[in-house]
Amino acid sequence: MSAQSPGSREPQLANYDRDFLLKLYAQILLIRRFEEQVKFLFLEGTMPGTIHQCHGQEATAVGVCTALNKDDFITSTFRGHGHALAKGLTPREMLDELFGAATGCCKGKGGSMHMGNMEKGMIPGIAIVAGGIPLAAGMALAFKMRKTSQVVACFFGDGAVAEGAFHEGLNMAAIWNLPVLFVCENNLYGASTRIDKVMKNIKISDRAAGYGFRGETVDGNDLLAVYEAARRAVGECRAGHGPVLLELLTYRRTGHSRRDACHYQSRDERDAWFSNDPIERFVQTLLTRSDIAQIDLDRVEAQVDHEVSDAVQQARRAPQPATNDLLRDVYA
Amino acid sequence: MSAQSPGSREPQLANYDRDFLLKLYAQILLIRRFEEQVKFLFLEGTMPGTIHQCHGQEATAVGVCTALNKDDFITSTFRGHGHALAKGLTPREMLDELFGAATGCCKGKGGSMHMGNMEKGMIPGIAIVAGGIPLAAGMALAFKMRKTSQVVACFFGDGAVAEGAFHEGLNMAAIWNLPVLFVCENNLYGASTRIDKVMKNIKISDRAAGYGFRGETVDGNDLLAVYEAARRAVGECRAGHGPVLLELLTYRRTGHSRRDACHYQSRDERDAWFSNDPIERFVQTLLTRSDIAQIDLDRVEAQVDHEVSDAVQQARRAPQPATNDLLRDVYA
Amino acid sequence: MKRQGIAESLRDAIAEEMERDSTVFCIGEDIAVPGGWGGAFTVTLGLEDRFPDRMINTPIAELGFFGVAIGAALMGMRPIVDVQYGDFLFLASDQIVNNAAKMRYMSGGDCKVPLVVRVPVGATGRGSQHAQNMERYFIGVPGLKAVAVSNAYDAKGILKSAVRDDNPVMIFEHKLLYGSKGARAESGAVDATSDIPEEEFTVPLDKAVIRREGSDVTILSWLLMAHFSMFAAKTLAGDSIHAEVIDVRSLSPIDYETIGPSVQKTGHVVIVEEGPKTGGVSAEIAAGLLERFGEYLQAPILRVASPDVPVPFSPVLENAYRPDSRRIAEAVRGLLS
Amino acid sequence: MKRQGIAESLRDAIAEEMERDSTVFCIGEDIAVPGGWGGAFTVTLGLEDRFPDRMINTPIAELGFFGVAIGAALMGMRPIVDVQYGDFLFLASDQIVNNAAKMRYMSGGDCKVPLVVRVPVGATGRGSQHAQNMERYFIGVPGLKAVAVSNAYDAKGILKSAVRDDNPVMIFEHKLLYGSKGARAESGAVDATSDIPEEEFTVPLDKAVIRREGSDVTILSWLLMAHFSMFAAKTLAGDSIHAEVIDVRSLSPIDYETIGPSVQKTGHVVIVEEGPKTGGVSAEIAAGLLERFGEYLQAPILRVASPDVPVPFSPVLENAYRPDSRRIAEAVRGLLS
Ligand SMILES: Cc1ncc(C[n+]2csc(CCOP(=O)(O)OP(=O)(O)O)c2C)c(N)n1
Ligand SMILES: Cc1ncc(C[n+]2csc(CCOP(=O)(O)OP(=O)(O)O)c2C)c(N)n1
Ligand SMILES: [Mg+2]
Ligand SMILES: [Mg+2]
Repeated sequence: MSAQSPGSREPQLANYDRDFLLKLYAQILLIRRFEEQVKFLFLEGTMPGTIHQCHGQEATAVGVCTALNKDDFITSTFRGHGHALAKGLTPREMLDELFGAATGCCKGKGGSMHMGNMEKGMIPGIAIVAGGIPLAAGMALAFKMRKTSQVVACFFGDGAVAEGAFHEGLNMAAIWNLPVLFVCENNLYGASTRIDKVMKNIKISDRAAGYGFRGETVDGNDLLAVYEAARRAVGECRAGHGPVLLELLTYRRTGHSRRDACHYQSRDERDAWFSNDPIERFVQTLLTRSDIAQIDLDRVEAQVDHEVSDAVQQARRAPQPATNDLLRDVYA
Repeated sequence: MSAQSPGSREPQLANYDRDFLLKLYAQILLIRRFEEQVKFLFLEGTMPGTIHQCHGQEATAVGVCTALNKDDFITSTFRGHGHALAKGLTPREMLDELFGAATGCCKGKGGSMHMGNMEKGMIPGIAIVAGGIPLAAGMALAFKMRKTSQVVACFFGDGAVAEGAFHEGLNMAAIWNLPVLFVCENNLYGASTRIDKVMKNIKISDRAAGYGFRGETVDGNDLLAVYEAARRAVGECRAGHGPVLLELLTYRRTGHSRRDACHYQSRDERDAWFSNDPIERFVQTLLTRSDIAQIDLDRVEAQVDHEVSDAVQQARRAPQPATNDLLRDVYA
Repeated sequence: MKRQGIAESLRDAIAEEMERDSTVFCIGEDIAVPGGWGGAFTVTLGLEDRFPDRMINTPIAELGFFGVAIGAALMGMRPIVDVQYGDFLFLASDQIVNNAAKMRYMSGGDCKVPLVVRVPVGATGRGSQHAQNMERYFIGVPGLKAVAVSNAYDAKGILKSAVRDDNPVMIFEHKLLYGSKGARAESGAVDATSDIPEEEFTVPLDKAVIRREGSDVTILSWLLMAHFSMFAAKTLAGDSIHAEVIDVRSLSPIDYETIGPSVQKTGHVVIVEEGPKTGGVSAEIAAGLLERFGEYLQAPILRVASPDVPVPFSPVLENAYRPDSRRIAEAVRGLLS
Repeated sequence: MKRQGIAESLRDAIAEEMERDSTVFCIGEDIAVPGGWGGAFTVTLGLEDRFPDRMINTPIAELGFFGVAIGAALMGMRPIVDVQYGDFLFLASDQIVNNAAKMRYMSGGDCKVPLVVRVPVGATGRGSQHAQNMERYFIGVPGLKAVAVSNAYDAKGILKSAVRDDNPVMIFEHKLLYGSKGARAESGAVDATSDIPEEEFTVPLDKAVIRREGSDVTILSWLLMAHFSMFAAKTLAGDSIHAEVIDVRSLSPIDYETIGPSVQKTGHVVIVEEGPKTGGVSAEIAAGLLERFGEYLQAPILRVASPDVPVPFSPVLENAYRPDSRRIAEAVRGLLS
């Protein structure tokens, strides 16, 4: 684990452990490769359903989830593959789910938008924009009432900020000082609609002050910056000084869902963000370390590729649910 | 009408026309007397239903509505008697409504919480806390799309600020620059719950900045201060610079509804506010004018008393709806 | 034994469950204010003294605090949510239907949502936004259970069962049946008090109950209408018409095991519901009975309900809106003639 | 004449109504973004070019923008609201039920709310929060009208009638019937194209339509199930079973004038509905038919619907969830045997 001196806001690369950094690399890369495979499978027509992918946003998921303990929880959205992988779900249980298999993390009943695994600290993804925000406050309330030291990290997009659920959830977390880290992945778009069309003040972290707690905007494509901001925020939450709102500036490198060509985004904007890729940036950072060489990264990459392609092979053959599974799992 | 010099924020009493001031006095007193009568009739058991009254908050209704034109609109709440009277509904049509009479402003179908009169610029009261806020934005959108110069004044309480509808409605009014004056009557309580239990930052006017428009806190028991703030805000809205959020600090001198003894309010707090009565204060102000004497006020009072008791007499005999009116007015 | 009204017996039930299980807590508006009212109908009065950390008094934010309750339930707590007036459920229905009801299924059984929602319903002189009978909107939501309580005994026993159930349970209560006293008393209220045993008891969530036996016609109803149906049955007895009155109680699932034999016996069914006739719970019961016991029916099933209009304010109109014992008795006579 | 799918014919209908009446406008998420999709299902594609001031692209705030639409309607505008996916209506249902539906009544007829709400429904491989059939929640709300469109002709004619109606009208559309092309095409889509006349036409909001005549059994359905019922009827014809297939179309009010004579003729009724069986629209139709035409029924009315579970993701399960022509045909055979 890192030994970052508290108070400092600039990632001090030298303070990090080599293995820790390579693990981060493996995670961020795993998400990218997973998403690439999923996109391929989807376009190929072998994978059913619809998908909302997170190419380009990998650093937010990994940075935040790395700051959490295993028994901490996250809530996620329709765009949850990255969050799930970062919180420890396996490519295998997720791909099985995407193929609608009985062996998926939700037995094929959830699909892309509802993946979760309670054991691993992730409730099923909530596909209703902002719908997970009050849930996160409630989860944190449970932790507080039971006096555990767990925290919740609640992922949502910039589009969610306009929803009443955002307002109500943040306010309740604030008045009860709940241990919840609100993570807004601001990728500038809610579906096809740009952020400046739906709010006048687009600095989302400023909203926290209205509710009476701390907000912070972070470069969401800088993995270590995200990690450090999340670690500070998680610390505050655990110490009873929550909630915290983190706004992570990022961009999606792919369509909103399915086959979306993103014609609503300008060329210039896309170009600028494409040259600001979180993985490329992290690679550059890593390579400045004397104890990390390209070959180390290649080794990680090979492992990741293997893990993903293995999962794909398994998923293609994974058993489909039986028809009478339809009637199971409605009630506890 | 007044000839207040713009820019000045202190009411300059001398600039007001005598008749205008006496008219304001008649209005503010009418609301008080009306509410007293209604409370009496309710406790007496002759009046059905439940009531939410506005004793002590008369200056907000009169101050705001006086700044509006007849064809401007207001939205109101479960606590709407004062707003309705200030917007020009007659005690008669309102008392008839409270008695469930066919001659009431809603033919007896609305009752205390839903009074309105489209002719007079008031949609039916919305008893769902904050439910009128998005409606007000929509009404203002209609005015903007049709290029009329009308504005909407939207009344709601401090309790409404926690609702999602507040957040969503204010944001949309902001991004589309709609001509709507959001009027928060901050009486420190939402039902029995004090404001500091439900929000950390209790300066409600500050919320406007988060949405990107102007907010202002005003002494809601100072009738002329309310009127002048409302006049400025209405002017901004008409000029296309809306919306505006006005927070009016006030207090209810009566229970939340029906027979509420307000045991959740401290003696000190009540005493302090009781000695800060909007009507007494306005009387003191008026009497500093050389052209207004107690006898003028007495004359107004006599007229008001007469108007109210007349309406009560009529309402007691007003015709009840016929049973088959039940099936009318569902569809246009 | 003590005689209690619904508000009191619910209060005792909540307190006993909170005593028994530290994961049980209450959440809602105005439920825990010193000097306050114990919610809109006194149900939680004074509980904030006994359980200062487990009475969560919320802002006015229904979508939010239902979400909070569901989130807490996912983490192993057992929230009891108070919505003040049923009509406000529309604000929270996304959280109830899209999350509480679906999460277990969509997780493939990985999580559970032990949630209790208390919903006061009924037309009571407050106008159309504080009056709706909300049952109809929730019986067709798989993943939820729905019950309606019409007396203090059931209220206590059902609340306890609901708290102990691992699924979201909606409990419908009627404002005219609480028996709340003092400032919160309702005009037009009906006596729904019961003798409450000292010893612990529960009432199952999925059982109807025969309130009066009879052989000529089966009257099915719940909440206030269960009382009006009993009044009607008494009147009818004067005409030698023997009505069997069943308090349906469990609205989802419907207890056809109890209702079926009655229908087989009488061959005549009247379902009484407060709320517009179209699209109500009665429709489901009628369709469900027809499918299961159609061959025993000697006449079409009759629904006695409110007309298809919003709830009017004027007492004259409200009384015409709400079915009463006279209308019920007339319907039975019409059916049997 | 031109051949169009539902998405196209709705688009034309909207454009024509906006052309005709300057108070008509559209509001919703992602409906008017240059380079965007024209809403989730292409219905409003390109309209922002033609009507730049009347295509209101909103933040993601359903409660709010429904309230905005209702407020505008109160002031004389005629909004057409797009909700992307029907499931999101739960967020807006307070504004729809407590305000849009009740305001005219509670004002004693003083105001009106000419609102059109377009609601895409149906299970389409997206999992349980983008799948519900929402019709059931709105047929029992007095003050609303509810219609379901199953082909492009009806879609166009009904949308026009709805825009011209002075009341709130909910139009239910099925995702598998739009015929959207390209990136927005749906797998499993069914052909719902129609020949659309050049000249102006409307379709009434309160009329069912007989799609196929027959004498043995009446099959009632709407949306996707109207198509599957036709397929089933064709299969049944091979066994010399002559099914009359009625597209119910008007879900509130139900058109008993059209449906009644068919029931009188065949004496056998099967109602087909996508969505959980309990508490659906079918229950109302069954109960309503029983009350009106019970004496003509030669067998209990049968409901073919989804089981009482949330919508599963896996195609295997989703296909088992959704009634299909095979299940419909089997039910008919069972009923007649
Ligand atoms: C309540 C609700 N409204 C609309 C949608 C449709 N929808 C799905 S994703 C999305 C955009 C969300 O934008 P944002 O929150 O910024 O997340 P991002 O897609 O950028 O990750 C919309 C409108 C939804 N799922 N839920
Ligand atoms: C959505 C909703 N939730 C709860 C209520 C019950 N209720 C009626 S008034 C009220 C308090 C409102 O407080 P505030 O907005 O400050 O207005 P005030 O009563 O002070 O005028 C509550 C909780 C309601 N009518 N609507
Ligand atoms: Mg976004
Ligand atoms: Mg207040």
